[in-house]
Amino acid sequence: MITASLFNSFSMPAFLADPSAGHGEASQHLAQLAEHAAQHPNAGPKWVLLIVLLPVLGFVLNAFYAAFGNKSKIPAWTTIALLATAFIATLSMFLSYEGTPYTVQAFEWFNLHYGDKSFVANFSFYIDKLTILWMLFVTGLATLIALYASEYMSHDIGLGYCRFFAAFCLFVFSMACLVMGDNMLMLYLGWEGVGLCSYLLIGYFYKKPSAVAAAKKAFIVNRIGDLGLALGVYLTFVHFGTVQYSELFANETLHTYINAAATGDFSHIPAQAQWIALLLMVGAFGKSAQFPLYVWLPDAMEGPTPVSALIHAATMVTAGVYLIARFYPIFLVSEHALPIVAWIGTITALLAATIGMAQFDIKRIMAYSTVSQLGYMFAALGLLSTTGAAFHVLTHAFFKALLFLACGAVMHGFAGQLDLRKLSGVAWMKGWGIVGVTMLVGCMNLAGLPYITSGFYSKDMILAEAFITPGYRMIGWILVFTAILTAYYTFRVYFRVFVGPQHAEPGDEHDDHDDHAHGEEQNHDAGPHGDHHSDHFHPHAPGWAINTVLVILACASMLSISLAYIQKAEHHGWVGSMVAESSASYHSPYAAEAHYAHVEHTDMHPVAGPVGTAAPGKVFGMDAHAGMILVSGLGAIFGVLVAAYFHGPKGWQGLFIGGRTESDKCRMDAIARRAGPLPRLAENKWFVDEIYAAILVTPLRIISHIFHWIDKLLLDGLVNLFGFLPRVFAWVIRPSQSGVLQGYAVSMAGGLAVLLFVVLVIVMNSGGAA
Amino acid sequence: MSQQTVLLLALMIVPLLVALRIAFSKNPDTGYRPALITSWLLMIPAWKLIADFDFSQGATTQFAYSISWVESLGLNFSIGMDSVSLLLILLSVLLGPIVVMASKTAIVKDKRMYYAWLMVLQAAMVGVFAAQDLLLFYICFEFTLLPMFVLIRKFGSTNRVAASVKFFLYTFTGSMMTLAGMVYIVWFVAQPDQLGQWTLDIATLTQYASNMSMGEQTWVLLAMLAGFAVKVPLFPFHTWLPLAHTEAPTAGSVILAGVLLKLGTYGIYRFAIPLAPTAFFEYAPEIAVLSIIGIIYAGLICWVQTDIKKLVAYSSVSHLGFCVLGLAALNVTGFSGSILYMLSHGLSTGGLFLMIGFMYERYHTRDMNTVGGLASKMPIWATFMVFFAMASVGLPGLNGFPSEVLCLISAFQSDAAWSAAGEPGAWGSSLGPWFAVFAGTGMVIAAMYLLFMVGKICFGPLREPEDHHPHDELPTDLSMREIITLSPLAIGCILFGLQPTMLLDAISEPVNNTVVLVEQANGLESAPTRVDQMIEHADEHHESAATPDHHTPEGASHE
Amino acid sequence: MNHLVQAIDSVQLAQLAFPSEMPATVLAPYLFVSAAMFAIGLIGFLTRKNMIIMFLCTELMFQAAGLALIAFGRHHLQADGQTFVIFVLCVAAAEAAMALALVVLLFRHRESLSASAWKELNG
Amino acid sequence: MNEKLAILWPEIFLFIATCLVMITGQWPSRAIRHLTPWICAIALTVAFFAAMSSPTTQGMFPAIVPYAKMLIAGVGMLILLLLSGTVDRELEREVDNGKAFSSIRSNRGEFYAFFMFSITGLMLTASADDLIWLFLALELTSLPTYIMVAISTNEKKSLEAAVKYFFLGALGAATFLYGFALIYGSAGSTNLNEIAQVYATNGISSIGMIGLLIAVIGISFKIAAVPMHFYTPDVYQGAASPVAAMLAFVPKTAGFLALMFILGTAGWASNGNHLPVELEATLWIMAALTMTVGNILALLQSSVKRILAYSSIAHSGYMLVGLIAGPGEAGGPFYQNGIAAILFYLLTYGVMTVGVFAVLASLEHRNGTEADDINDIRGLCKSQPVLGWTLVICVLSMLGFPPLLGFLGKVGLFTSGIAAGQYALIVILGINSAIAACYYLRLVATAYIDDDSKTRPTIYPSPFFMRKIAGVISAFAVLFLLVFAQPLVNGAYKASEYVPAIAGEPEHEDHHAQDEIKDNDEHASNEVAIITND
Repeated sequence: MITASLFNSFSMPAFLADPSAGHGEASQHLAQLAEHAAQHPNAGPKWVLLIVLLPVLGFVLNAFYAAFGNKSKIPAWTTIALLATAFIATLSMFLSYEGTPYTVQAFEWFNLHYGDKSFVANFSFYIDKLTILWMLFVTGLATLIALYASEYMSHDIGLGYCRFFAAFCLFVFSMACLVMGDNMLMLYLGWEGVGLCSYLLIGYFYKKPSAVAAAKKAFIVNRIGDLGLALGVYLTFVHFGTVQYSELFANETLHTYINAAATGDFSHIPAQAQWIALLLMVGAFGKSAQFPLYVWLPDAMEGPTPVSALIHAATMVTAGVYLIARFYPIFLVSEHALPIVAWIGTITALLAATIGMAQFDIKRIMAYSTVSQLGYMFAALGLLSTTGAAFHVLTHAFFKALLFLACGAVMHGFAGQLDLRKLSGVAWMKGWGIVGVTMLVGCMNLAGLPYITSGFYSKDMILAEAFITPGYRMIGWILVFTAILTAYYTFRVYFRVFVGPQHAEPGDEHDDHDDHAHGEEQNHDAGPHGDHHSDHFHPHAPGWAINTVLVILACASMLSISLAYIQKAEHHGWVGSMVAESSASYHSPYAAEAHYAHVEHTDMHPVAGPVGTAAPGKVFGMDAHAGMILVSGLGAIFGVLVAAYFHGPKGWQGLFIGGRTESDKCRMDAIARRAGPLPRLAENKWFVDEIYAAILVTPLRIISHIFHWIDKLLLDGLVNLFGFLPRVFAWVIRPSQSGVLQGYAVSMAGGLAVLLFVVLVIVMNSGGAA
Repeated sequence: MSQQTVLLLALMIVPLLVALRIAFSKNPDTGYRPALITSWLLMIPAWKLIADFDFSQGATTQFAYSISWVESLGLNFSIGMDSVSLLLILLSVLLGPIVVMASKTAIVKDKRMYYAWLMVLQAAMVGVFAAQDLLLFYICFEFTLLPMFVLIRKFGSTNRVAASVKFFLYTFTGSMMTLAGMVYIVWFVAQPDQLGQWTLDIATLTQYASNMSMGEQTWVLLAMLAGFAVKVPLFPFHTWLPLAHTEAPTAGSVILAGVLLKLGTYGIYRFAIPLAPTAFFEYAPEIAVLSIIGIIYAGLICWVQTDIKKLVAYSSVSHLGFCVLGLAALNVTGFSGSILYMLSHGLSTGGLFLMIGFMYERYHTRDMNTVGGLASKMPIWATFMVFFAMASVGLPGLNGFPSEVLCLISAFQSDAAWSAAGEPGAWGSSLGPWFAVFAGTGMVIAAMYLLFMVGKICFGPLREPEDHHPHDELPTDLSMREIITLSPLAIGCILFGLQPTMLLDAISEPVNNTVVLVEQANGLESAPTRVDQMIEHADEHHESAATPDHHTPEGASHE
Repeated sequence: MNHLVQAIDSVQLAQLAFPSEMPATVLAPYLFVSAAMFAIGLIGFLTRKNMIIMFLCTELMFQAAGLALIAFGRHHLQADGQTFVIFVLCVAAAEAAMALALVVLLFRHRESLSASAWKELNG
Repeated sequence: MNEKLAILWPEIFLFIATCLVMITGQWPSRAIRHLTPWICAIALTVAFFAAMSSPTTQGMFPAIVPYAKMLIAGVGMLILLLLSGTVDRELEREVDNGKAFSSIRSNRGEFYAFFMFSITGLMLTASADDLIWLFLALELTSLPTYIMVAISTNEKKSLEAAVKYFFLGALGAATFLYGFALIYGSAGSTNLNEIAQVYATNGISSIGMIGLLIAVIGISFKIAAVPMHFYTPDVYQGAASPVAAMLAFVPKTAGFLALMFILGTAGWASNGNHLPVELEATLWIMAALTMTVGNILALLQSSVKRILAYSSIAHSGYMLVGLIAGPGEAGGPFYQNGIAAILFYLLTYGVMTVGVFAVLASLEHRNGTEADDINDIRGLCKSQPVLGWTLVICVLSMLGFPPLLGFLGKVGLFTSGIAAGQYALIVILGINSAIAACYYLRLVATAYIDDDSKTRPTIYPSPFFMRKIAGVISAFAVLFLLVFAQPLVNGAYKASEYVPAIAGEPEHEDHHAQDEIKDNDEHASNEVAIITND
């Protein structure tokens, strides 16, 4: 009942009553494409398998390096070379793609036939444009970040280095399986595989209990999501009889449902079909760190920064977005799934932003910003804008990787220092210019400064969608507010760490060098800051590899602005074109209309559903998109200004309006002190972890202990009791063996008397019956 | 007797002979080398058997050999294998050299006794799976108790006496009931209105057993489950297992987890289901509920263990719950998954026990509060540990996943209502999605306790017992011998994870047959399969047996 | 046994001795006496501690059976009962010999005829 | 007459040997004296082969004689091996030291003679077809054993054992004799076949039923069934191990044969393929209690002989299941034939119990007292591998551990019990097997595995090699008969052939008109009234 009423408040508006304008056609087109792939299995070129194979090769080679005690940077170069090749292969896959999806099979995996039914899930890959889009930035970023890591991880050369790159390659492999898999089990394989790599890499510094705990948490929280995903897969199989994409998307039943959903009629779609999306959603929430399963991601920053950049910012965490985009047809036929996705995304975005505002660990701030941005993407998915989501995924991948890598450079250079109160003016330090500039680019993108940043375009697409989709205006306002917060906390970092008076305190890796979890093969003399001592600390400026990667990513972030304009007319940008020919092609009709105003908004059909009183597409009485430029652009600038005022350093020819003269004295402190418990709560992440611990972990642990005792005392006790009973009986009757002759005689006579009496009773009874 | 039959016999007899040879040797400390050589050499006939096995006829008993033993009891020494037996025999044979190698330095006293019994155990395990005669199966089934009893009692750790006795008595008590149930079936089939002949041939019994009334089947099922459920072990009959595992020597634990527990599930698959199909169908939900309780309950108990071996032992209880769940689903997915689980659990949990054994040899403690953070000192060990833990968690790509996913799907899809509604993936037995949901929490719990274990024992700062000093013979990290011991398991884990379809194909025919049998016995609509013919044949046979001409029991021709 | 006697035709032999059948009314008292003897013997065995008396009680029980046998033989007009009794007497005599020997042996060890003096073996 | 003799040849040979033995045992010449056991052995061998060619009889169990007598002779041979050196040990030592032989002090002659008498009695039991015969055979079986117990050792405990055994035995004998009297009274014949005939024709009268019950109860003393079991542990413990082995086999076999014959008169067909309900209920309760009491009391013991005594009680309980199941339908197969199961089980039980007692008999303390405490066998497999393994194998067989001989025996009981529909009893049997496993395992583990105790008393092999041989033969039999079990099972099966009495004409020679009695006396008791079989 509770769930039912909850869902009623989250029910999805039918997106359009006119099938001709919407999904009927798309559905038909998709069905044809999928049908084609289904009828021509394994038709794709085999070299596509290279994309999957090369990372595996990298993994194996790195494992060998580890086994043979390699102590050079060869693992890194191997990895970079292989991943670059994989990227090139992906690129050629992109270029050679002819518009129809195809599958490539590596080998049979699950092949279970019984009667006319079958459960088939092969180790094969489904290539369509969504796949290509994802693989492009996955392999591309992976190559770049591997390059970055070759330098970043150099203090661990030896076993740890090999271990890092082995896991790195394994991650790329898993991600490739996740994105390219042609069935849900392959997706699941990749899904869990990236989870494993995430676990291994978060726990890279395995001597640190916090890292181990964080790794564990990440894996377990993800597993909760995975359970949802798994159940979703099972339900898909049960309901549609297949888990292969090509068959699934060509499934007639599914298209009947889609057509029904297009008219707003969900009553004829069976509950099973609707539940699939709800279950898959749980998986997506876990992997993409959405409320309430987001708690693992901030902790995941215990891993080395390249890992945070690649896995926990750019690629793995977008798997949830990919999942929903990939199964968009299934989400569409679920009445409540997409609204829930939208609202959860929105809530997550806001919640994470509020926490991010109050953190002092810059990597953690970035982590919360990742959660928040993922919230945007989910909101976009919920708002029927897969293009917006995918575009934001792409831009976010670039700028968030950039931000993380810049933060990582700082961390690397300042012996693990991440506290923004203890760093200041880093950009002005010798050798840190590139980091400062690229960080600025990243921050601008994240803040979404209007027109000059790609982050602005992608975020704008989402915000506009929120305002023009009937019933979702509230989401729009929340997201706008969040955008302001985002700008604030982003530039809070920038203003405190990168500009202002130069000051730096080394992190704890400097003081307790041995505690830093290196592999045991670690040659301490070779350590880049092994000769430092706490009395004189010199930051260790990034080398060429880090700088190169930062510059490339900064450029990529800026260049991806252009993606918004390529193919804008047909598909709302290049990303739209990539999404259009995939299962995620169910973009919102409103987006198209709001964007290009092909149709008079007043002519829009009234929307069926519980909401929709507001005229769609109007913000402040103007076109939604134009309005959004105004609102979000101004909001971003406002946020930056606020950050500058509260956190910015003093002066520098009037560029900064802040009053900070020392590393940790800023105007915000005074306000925070007077603001009551709120900043404390936000700093402590609203105590969500503690609440979880109190309501979930602790009770579970108590239950486990109770079970343990039940097992020990009750169950085993019963077994022991039954084992002991014969002895008890024996102990009871043993006195009869008194050794006295007469006693025996009496016992015999008495026993016989009793025996005969019992027999007599039995005979009387049976005789009576007879 | 074909060449392959000789090889199959060799798999049973050679270890016995070697055991005798070891037992009669003068020096009490011999045994390792002959046992090692034998167990490796046994791989040759084993692989030859695979090579010669006709997998397209997987349900047919191949390489069969039968010789009358006690004719009056109908007891034949009748062996042979279908593909399910073949795979389980292979697992047993594969574990042979592994456990021998794992024992080289662990066993320092009375090696003669140890390796002799290990070889006997090897023979008995092959016998269980090869038996085509009900009583022969039972004999081998029981006979495995004795070697294991000796291994635990003699070579176990501190609480070994209690552990060995509990292990023996608990399983023995259960299996006495199993014997009663089995004898009842045989007696039933020997009735003149059934076959009219006393036979212990499993295949023949299977054809008639479903004629038993519901009440009879229920009792028979209960009797058989009394033995098999204890062996599996199914909640709440599992309490012997943690104790036995904890106290057993490493090799004992490996074999216990790897093969002996599978005797229970194999028994359910091979006997309880085909011989009481209606009752099993009726009580499948109850059995499934027990297995799910086991999954969750044992999993949570694992989570609060400090004794690492106990943790893995409880994890076996939890894992085997999936296996039974798959069986209770009574469909192709479930049976396939369950058989896969039998095979794969042996590899991953066996691997975990080996890891623990190797650690125990170096530190002489299993307490995770005393020893931990070993990754920095023993990286290879830790790598394997994480690997096997992940295999055990059910990470896709490794062995745990295919079996687990199939078991869960099978429970999920066995919803009668859905089946009636024509859901394409549904199967009309009496579990349902909720079973999979609750069992699925086992996945999460498995991650919880295994990562808890890995986090404590492998990761974190290095903790060692205070009185720890390096082992005389063993290097700090794994020795080459130990790595070689582990590698087959690790390779097996990956192979099973990536190529389950190889196994699924191999077992598809027997599994299909069993499903059809269950369907027919319960009047379910059965998908047409290639085994229909066989069943028709069975029906004919049955009809002819029902005619008066066949009423004369052949056993009555005495004098 | 019967076969040996058959040669003489036991029924004829018995009929020579007992020309008329013994009616059940006559048989019953014999049986009552026999049952009483048996019961007395049993109760004596259970209650008396002196081993010789205990043995005599078993003798009493033997003779109770003997009495019943004779009565039945007479009742059935057969010699079988009497034959049986003769053998019973022999056995009883043998037992008596053994019993006395045993009792004497025991008395030497314990200087007592009480059966309860011997209870070292127990449990 | 000749026919009778043909059956009795084994007994006759044994009897002749018995007479010889009585003389040679007292012979002053050492060589001739030492010939005594050999004479027994030859007689047993001859009896074995004579039994092999015994013809079938006309009785209820026409084919039982050859199997039963071969069984008795075979196991008797094992026991004979085991008996070596039981008596006259000190005397012989003195003679060796140059003292003159005193036939007064020698027990050898009577000891072996008693043994032979007992075996003869046992064989006579197997060929019994008459109540008188049965009674005499049973007495002949048991009377010598009383003396054998008494003289088996020089310790007081043997006397105590003997007196308990004798007095309670006499009580038992009196009981079944009274039962026999009533049976005779109800049927008017002492011939078992005729009794069966009468019962089949006229039904079993109350007095007959009481007689049967009393007889069964009395005979159950021989098999040590609850509640007639009390003497068993004390007697086994008090007697020397070889004699205890004999007590475990000989009276039990006699008892079961007698029970088969007695119950055979009532027939297993009266109550719809069951015994008459009174008998069945009695036996059922007895079986359940016997197994349970035997097994659970064995758990508490620390004396191996007492453990074996209680296990002997429990095994009687198992075999009672076969007795309840009965021979099944005429000509029915082995699996439903409880009698065949018993006959086979007697063989397996005889072999394995002799094996275990042989191990005990082969061990002694420094002062010559026998090994008895469980600590005496600690680590036996290491110190005395042959004896240790004999013990382990025989004990495992007694446990019913597959695939040893005891297991096959138990399977027979299982199948017959289930075929007879005695499911509850089979479950009890199963549970009891598990309880029994507890103490058997303790024996196995003590001898084989747990040798690390510091409290191990010093124990030495006894100088009598034959005892060891008896043990080894038993162990080998347990192992090898398992492979070649079929001939034995088949033998037991053939021997178990049961010809139920066919109901004749209701008239019977010793029949009285019912009305006559009724008219005569109002005081006529019910017992008497029902003699005449309504």
